[in-house]
Parts: sequence; structure tokens; C-alpha cells
Amino acid sequence: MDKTVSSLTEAVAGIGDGASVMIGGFGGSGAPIELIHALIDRFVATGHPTGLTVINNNAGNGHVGLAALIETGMVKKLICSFPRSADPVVFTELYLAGKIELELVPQGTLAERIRAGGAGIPAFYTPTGFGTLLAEGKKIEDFDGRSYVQERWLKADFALVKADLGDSHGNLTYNKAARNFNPLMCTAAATTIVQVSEIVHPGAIDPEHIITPGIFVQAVVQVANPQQEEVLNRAKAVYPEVAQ
Amino acid sequence: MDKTVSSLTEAVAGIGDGASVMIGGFGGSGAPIELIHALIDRFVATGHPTGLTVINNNAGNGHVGLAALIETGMVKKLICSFPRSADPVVFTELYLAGKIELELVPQGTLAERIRAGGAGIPAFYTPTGFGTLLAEGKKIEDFDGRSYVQERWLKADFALVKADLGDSHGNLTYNKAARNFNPLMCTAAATTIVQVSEIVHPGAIDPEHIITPGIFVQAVVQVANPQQEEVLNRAKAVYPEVAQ
Amino acid sequence: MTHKLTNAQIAWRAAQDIQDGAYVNLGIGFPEMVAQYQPPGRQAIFHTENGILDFGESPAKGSEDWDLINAGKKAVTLNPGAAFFHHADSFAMVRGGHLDVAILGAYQVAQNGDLANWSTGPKGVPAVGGAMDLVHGAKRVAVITDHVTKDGKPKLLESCTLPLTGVGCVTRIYTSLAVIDIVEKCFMLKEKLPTLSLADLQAVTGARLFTNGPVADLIVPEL
Amino acid sequence: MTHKLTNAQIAWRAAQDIQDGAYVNLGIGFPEMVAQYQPPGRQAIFHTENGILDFGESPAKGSEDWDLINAGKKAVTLNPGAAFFHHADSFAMVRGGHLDVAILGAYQVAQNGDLANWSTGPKGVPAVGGAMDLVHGAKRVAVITDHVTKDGKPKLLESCTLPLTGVGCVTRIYTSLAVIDIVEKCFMLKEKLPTLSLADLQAVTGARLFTNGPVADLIVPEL
Repeated sequence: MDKTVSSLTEAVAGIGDGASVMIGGFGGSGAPIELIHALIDRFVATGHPTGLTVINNNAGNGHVGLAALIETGMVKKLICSFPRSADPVVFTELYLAGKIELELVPQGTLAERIRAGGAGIPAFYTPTGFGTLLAEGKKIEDFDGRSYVQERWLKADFALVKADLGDSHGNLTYNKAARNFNPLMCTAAATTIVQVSEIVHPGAIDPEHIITPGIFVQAVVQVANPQQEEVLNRAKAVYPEVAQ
Repeated sequence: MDKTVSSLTEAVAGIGDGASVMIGGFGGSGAPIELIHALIDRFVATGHPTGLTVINNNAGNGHVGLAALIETGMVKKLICSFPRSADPVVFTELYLAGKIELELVPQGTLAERIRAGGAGIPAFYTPTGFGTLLAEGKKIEDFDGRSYVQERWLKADFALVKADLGDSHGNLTYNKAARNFNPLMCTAAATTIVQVSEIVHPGAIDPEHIITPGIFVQAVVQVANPQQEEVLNRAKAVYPEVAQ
Repeated sequence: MTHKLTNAQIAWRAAQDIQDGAYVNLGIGFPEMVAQYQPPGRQAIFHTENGILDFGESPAKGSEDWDLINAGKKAVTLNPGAAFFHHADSFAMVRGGHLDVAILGAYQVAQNGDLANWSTGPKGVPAVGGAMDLVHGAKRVAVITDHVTKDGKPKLLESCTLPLTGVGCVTRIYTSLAVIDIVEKCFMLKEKLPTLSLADLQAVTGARLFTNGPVADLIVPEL
Repeated sequence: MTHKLTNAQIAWRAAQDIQDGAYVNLGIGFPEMVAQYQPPGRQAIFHTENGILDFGESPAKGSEDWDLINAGKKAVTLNPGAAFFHHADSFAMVRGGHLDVAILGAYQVAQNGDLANWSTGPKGVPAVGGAMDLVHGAKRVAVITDHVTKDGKPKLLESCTLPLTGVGCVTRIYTSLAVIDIVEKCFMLKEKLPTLSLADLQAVTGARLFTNGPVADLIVPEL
């Protein structure tokens, strides 16, 4: 069993037009910048994939990573909790121009829907959102005298995930708060593609310290010194770099 | 903040008649034998607590730990998935005599109900048990053409948990497969009481390696060399030891 | 209006009600200030939605670790005993009732405890984050806010006109003029600035203020 | 009945269908034997409900660690790359469709894929464990069983008479006499012992056996 792939290009080669793609991270923390940029590279080279539905907590920041993916026009719809950031201009302009769809989901509900997708729970009840616009049209049920909103699982065709250590079985650890949505998304996608800072041999990670067991992972690619969105944005980086 | 308590006696002193008590472990692995025995000691000394509802995966084995708790007559009802073991005579005899109630729950549903209790999810849908006796009387709903059973959260007044390391904030690690139900039960009880092999200072456990964050724990007591149910049963131990 | 508390003073007042060892979530922006004003000898444990319990102060400029941020995407540090966890576990803490207090900002609060703090209406890009989860999870949901809007309109109302964050969830409001509890769908005045008459306070409040005992003076230090 | 496969031989046959790298859960008892007969060059990863992925063989007697057990409460060891997790995550793997194969024992299997393997009726103490979760989670649910009960009655039936574990969940049955798929609510015979006529096999099967192509010889090594 060897889930490692040798290049970012190879890692994202299977993502087709119209795919749903979970992208890990909370803002820049835990965002798989290199996997996203590899997907943009493919689009620049081939015109594909397009029409993506992206699931992420945010809507990108500046002109790199998720914001750059949106800026290319590859994203048809975004499912997120907080499409604001220090520099949200890319999403904001497309959204206000009616060129991208938005499904707004409370953050805890987003996390729980993804977990439910991974755990085979098609629906659950939450107090979150009851009596608000975000519960409109949703089934309400009372338990023990309190009203709850029924929410559905969320699954995706692909997950793009950033981890710290990974082995060839797909076992993963994360770095600090870069964990966030990443382990959940690993469980809820048909194909989970992970960039790790270092590929280690099976057994190198203490079985007690594995956060994502390999069963949830299909591909692991090494990106030894991953970029941070925050650092790129402070340097006013743009992806792809303007050619002329 | 210091959640440590100095004795097992003190740790279990607040458990009253009729309480619901989650007890961690899968068979003997991860079973908080010393906390259970402390509760039995209290009953022997004071006649309390009685009428307990116990939530555990099993129904005890031999005449120690959970089996001993049941044998005293302190347990009114057991919620579990698998009330069989190498030596299940204590539960079996009381059950067949109609002296203890049993709510049988599929193991994954038991785990998920406890997680739901801790996570504020009052109900969820699972495919497990659909069309079987264990779904009788339960609400059924179809999602995407498949039928699912509605299951309710499970909470308890107390959880008795066995961990490995613990600090004064209640942060915990577990030993190997002794993890099992323990972290879930920590989240789902109003008062979670944990026996740990070693109390360490806050910061001694790497924040990446904490399995149960302290927010889920109310009391930590050190039991330096905890007993294993399997070892006790192979030695044909009985608790409390017969006095004469 | 002559005198009112600064944001720092409102945050200070809210901080006085947080017990030692309490688990607390502070909304992003203004509520984050509350952490600075913990009374001596008390130490709350702060939770952030993105998966940290017991984070500490901001790091020195230039030494930020951008994998160690709070829900406001600001760099933080760790206290001894901190823990990391994923987003589903983080919101299990929230939704499961494990937090003692959540302190949030507000556009409007209604006398029945309804809160509006996520949307100013259909224009622009809507964003909700974790607020809707927090208001239904923490054991106590408090609001800190200026007593009125920037153009002087009441923020404490008979009912909210903006889209709700949660129904009947707020139990205490710390404003620039007063401390008000919500008790049986009424605003119950607990403290007010000593320089302010009850009538003046009522005049800038959009619903009737009740009292159920002496109203204490709202006294805060210069900050 | 003259010749039939031993349990070891049934387990061996089931093991031949497990692909390299497959994630597999083996029911407690007889199905655990399947792990011993993986074809050379293939290595499945075994999951146990109590929170281990990629556990290995039993330890030497006397060196058991009773915190390192499988769902049958037997001591196991770890392979390199093993991981621990709690019970909710363990059943997320099961229920979420992440296992490639679950191999379980059976009291009865019906031609529509219904399985009965947890209760022999209202007498005694009922116990279900993880079986009801496994049958609705794994991508492929196979059964290994003697073809008939100890007193010679068919276990493969038109419909189960014992309490069900799951509805329409079994896709392949490895018995002591044959390998049978369940296709569109029919028993589809794929392999049978070469010494056994189709009529003899049908005689000990409680529902009609169909074929949709040549029936291969069920050939297994001496074990």
C-alpha cells in the first residue's frame, strides 16, 4: 500500500468539471495553497476543471489560494460560513455581480455537516439557526420542549487538505490550529488529496498521535515548505503571477 | 484551576441514588476499575448509591469492576451493546430473573448517541438497525431513497473514565485501545470523573496529543498502577473480597 | 448624551463577571478586549472556534505563527495546558453546553433575548461564522455594545428588525450606559452610570426598562 | 452430506477475494480466521470496532497487553502504520462507508440479502455489538458460514425467521459447500464443490439457486 504521489500535478489530475471540492483551512491556517495553485495551473493549461462547487469556511483573501481559484472563474458555487476577510474583493465582486453562488452555513453546522457526511449520518438536528433566515425551508422538530433545525450531511467528490506529517498509508498529523476543518474533510470526500510537509515511513508517527487515520486518505504528496496565505498576502502576491 | 482530587473516595462522593452513570471501557480495556470499586465501597459503607442507570458497552465480566457493581444490586438499568463476556454470569442471572433492566443499543449507535449528547445534537439518523427489532417504535425517515432510524442523544449525570496522563486542567491522554468510549463519555456527562495513571503539570502533554481537552472534565484522581479486569478475572478475583 | 463608557470600559465591566477557571468564548473584534481585563487572581480559559482551548496573548510583532491564530485570524500564543482539536470537536464544546460564557457584539438585542449581530440586511455579502452556534451553546450568552447606534438609535428594542442570530438567547447586556439582564422577556436594569437618570436611560432604550431591586451604580476605572 | 469445507477452508476462500490494501473488518469468532489466509503479496488493513486500524497477529502467550485488544477482547499487536481512535470515529469509519469489506458469521441469510446473526430468539440475553452497524457501512458485506445448521437445516433461506441484523445487506456468501452472490434478490451460484451436484446443493438450500454463467469449481487447499 502506497498512497504517495510524486507531484502536485498528478495529485490534482483527476478533478473534473463540475466536481465538488472541500478545501481545508480556516482563513490561511491549514489552507492547502500548493494544491489549490496546482489546480489553477491545470485550468490555465487545459481550461479544466470548471464549474466547481467549493466547500471552505471562508471565501479567500487577497489574490492567492482560494481567492485565486475563485478569481479564475473556476468556481460556480461556494458553501461557507464567513465569506469576509481582510481583502475579500475577489469573492465580493463576483458575488455582487451574480457570478458566483453562495450557500451560507453557520460555522458549527458546516463542521457538523461535513463530519456527518464522513460518518454516514444523513441528517441531524441542531439548535443553531433556529428562528433565523438560515433555517428557512428546513425541517424543524422539537425535542424535550426545545426546537431544532434538521441539517443534512455534506459530502464531496474531492477534498484538498493540508497536513503536517503523512505516511504512505495516509496517516496524518497537523500543525497547531491548522487542523481545523482538515480532518473532517478527509472523512467526507470520495477522494482525499493531502499535501504534507514531510512524508515519513509507516510507524514513524506514534499510533496515539495520528489525527487522521489513513483509511480516510487516498493520495499524499509532499510539499516540503508550504506557503502561508497570510505571508503571501502581506507581500501582495498574486497567483498566477502576471506574465508580463 | 485545579481539578485534581486526592482520593477515589472523594472522587465518587457526589454520585447519588438514581443517577445515570456512563462507565468507560470496552470489556476490561479502559475500564475504570478503581473508580467502580470506590463506588462499591461507598455502597457497602452507606447503602448508597442505589438505583443507578449504567451506560457501558458491556455488562461486566467475572466478579470485579462493572460485574461487581451489578452484583451488589446497585444497578437498576443497563444501557449497552453487548452484555456477553467470557464470564457474564452476574448480569445474566439478574437479567433472566427480571431484576435488572436492559436497553440494548447497536455499538456504533451507542457511541454516536453519546457523542451527540456531548455535542448538543438531540437526534440524528443512522442506517443502523433499520428493519430490525432494535428500531421498533423509532421514527424512520428516508433520505436520498434510503431509510434511516432516528436516534436520540444520550447524556448522563456522571461519567467514570480511565485515562493515562491527566493534568490539573483535565486534559487527558489514553493508553492504546483503552481509549474506546472514554473520550466520548467525558463529553456527555454533567460531571466527568477521571482516574489517571499519572497527574502531570499543565503543559506537560503536548497540545497536539491531548485527546480529551480539559473542558470536558470535572475531576481527576491519580491511580498510579491501575488494575486490568482481564488480569483480575484470570486470578478469579472477587470484589469486594469475601470477608471470612 | 454626555458621558458614556469607552469600549475598553465596557469590556472591563463584562470581564468582572467571569469566574476563575471559566471557559469563555469571545466574539471576534470588540469582545476580544474582554480578555485583557480579567480581575487579578482569576484566570479564564479562552476557546476559539478554530480549535484552540487556552490560548494566550498576541505574540510579539514579527514572531507570529500563522498556524496559531484565533477565530479573528489574529496570531495568538498558548498557555500551559492548551489543547488543539478539529472544528467538529470545537463546536461540540460550543453546542454541547460546555462553555460557561460567550460574549458577543450586537447590532440589536430584543427584550425577549433575541439577538441580531450578523447581518445588516440584504445588501452586501452575508457572513455568519460561528455566532449562531455560540448563542445556542454557551451556558450564559452576554452582549457588549454601545447603548445606541452610531446615529443615536436604540439598539435595545422591543423586537429586532434586523435578521436574527438567535432566538431568546441573550441573558445579560453590558452597554456603554448600563448593565441589563433579560428576565422573563423583559429588560431588567441592574446597573447604570451614576450620572444618568433612569428617564434619560429609558429615552435611549427602545423598550421598557424594568427594575426588581435597587439599581447599582455602574462604576468602572479609567482605562 | 459427505464432503464439506472446514471453517479454515471457508476462511481461506473468503480471504482470496480481499484485495491488497483493502480495509477490512472481520466479525468476532470464526470470521477472525480470514486474516490468516491472505494471499502472498497482499496485505489488508484490519479494523476493529474498539478503535484500532492495522492491528496484527496475536502476541506470544504471556506478553499480552490488555489495553491492546480487538473487538473479540483478544490481545493483538500493531503493524507499522497502525492508529488508535475513539469509538465514534471507529464507527464513522464503519457507517461512513470507508471499509471495503466486512466479513461476518450468520445464523441465516435470505435471498434478498437480509442477514440474521445476532439473536436466536427471545430466550437468553440479547447482544448485538457492532454487527448492525457493520452491515450498513462496509462497501461489501460478505458472510462465511456452514451451509446448514448443526442439525442439517438450511441457513440460506427465502426469508429469515430469526431477528434480522440488517435488511438487504449481504452481497456474497462463502459456505462450506459453495460461493453464492446475491443479485437482484436471488441466490446466484458462482462456485460449488466439484463433488457436489447442483441438485444436491439445492436440496440443502432453502431458496432457489440461480446461475448466470458457468458455475466454477470451489477448490481450496488442505489446511
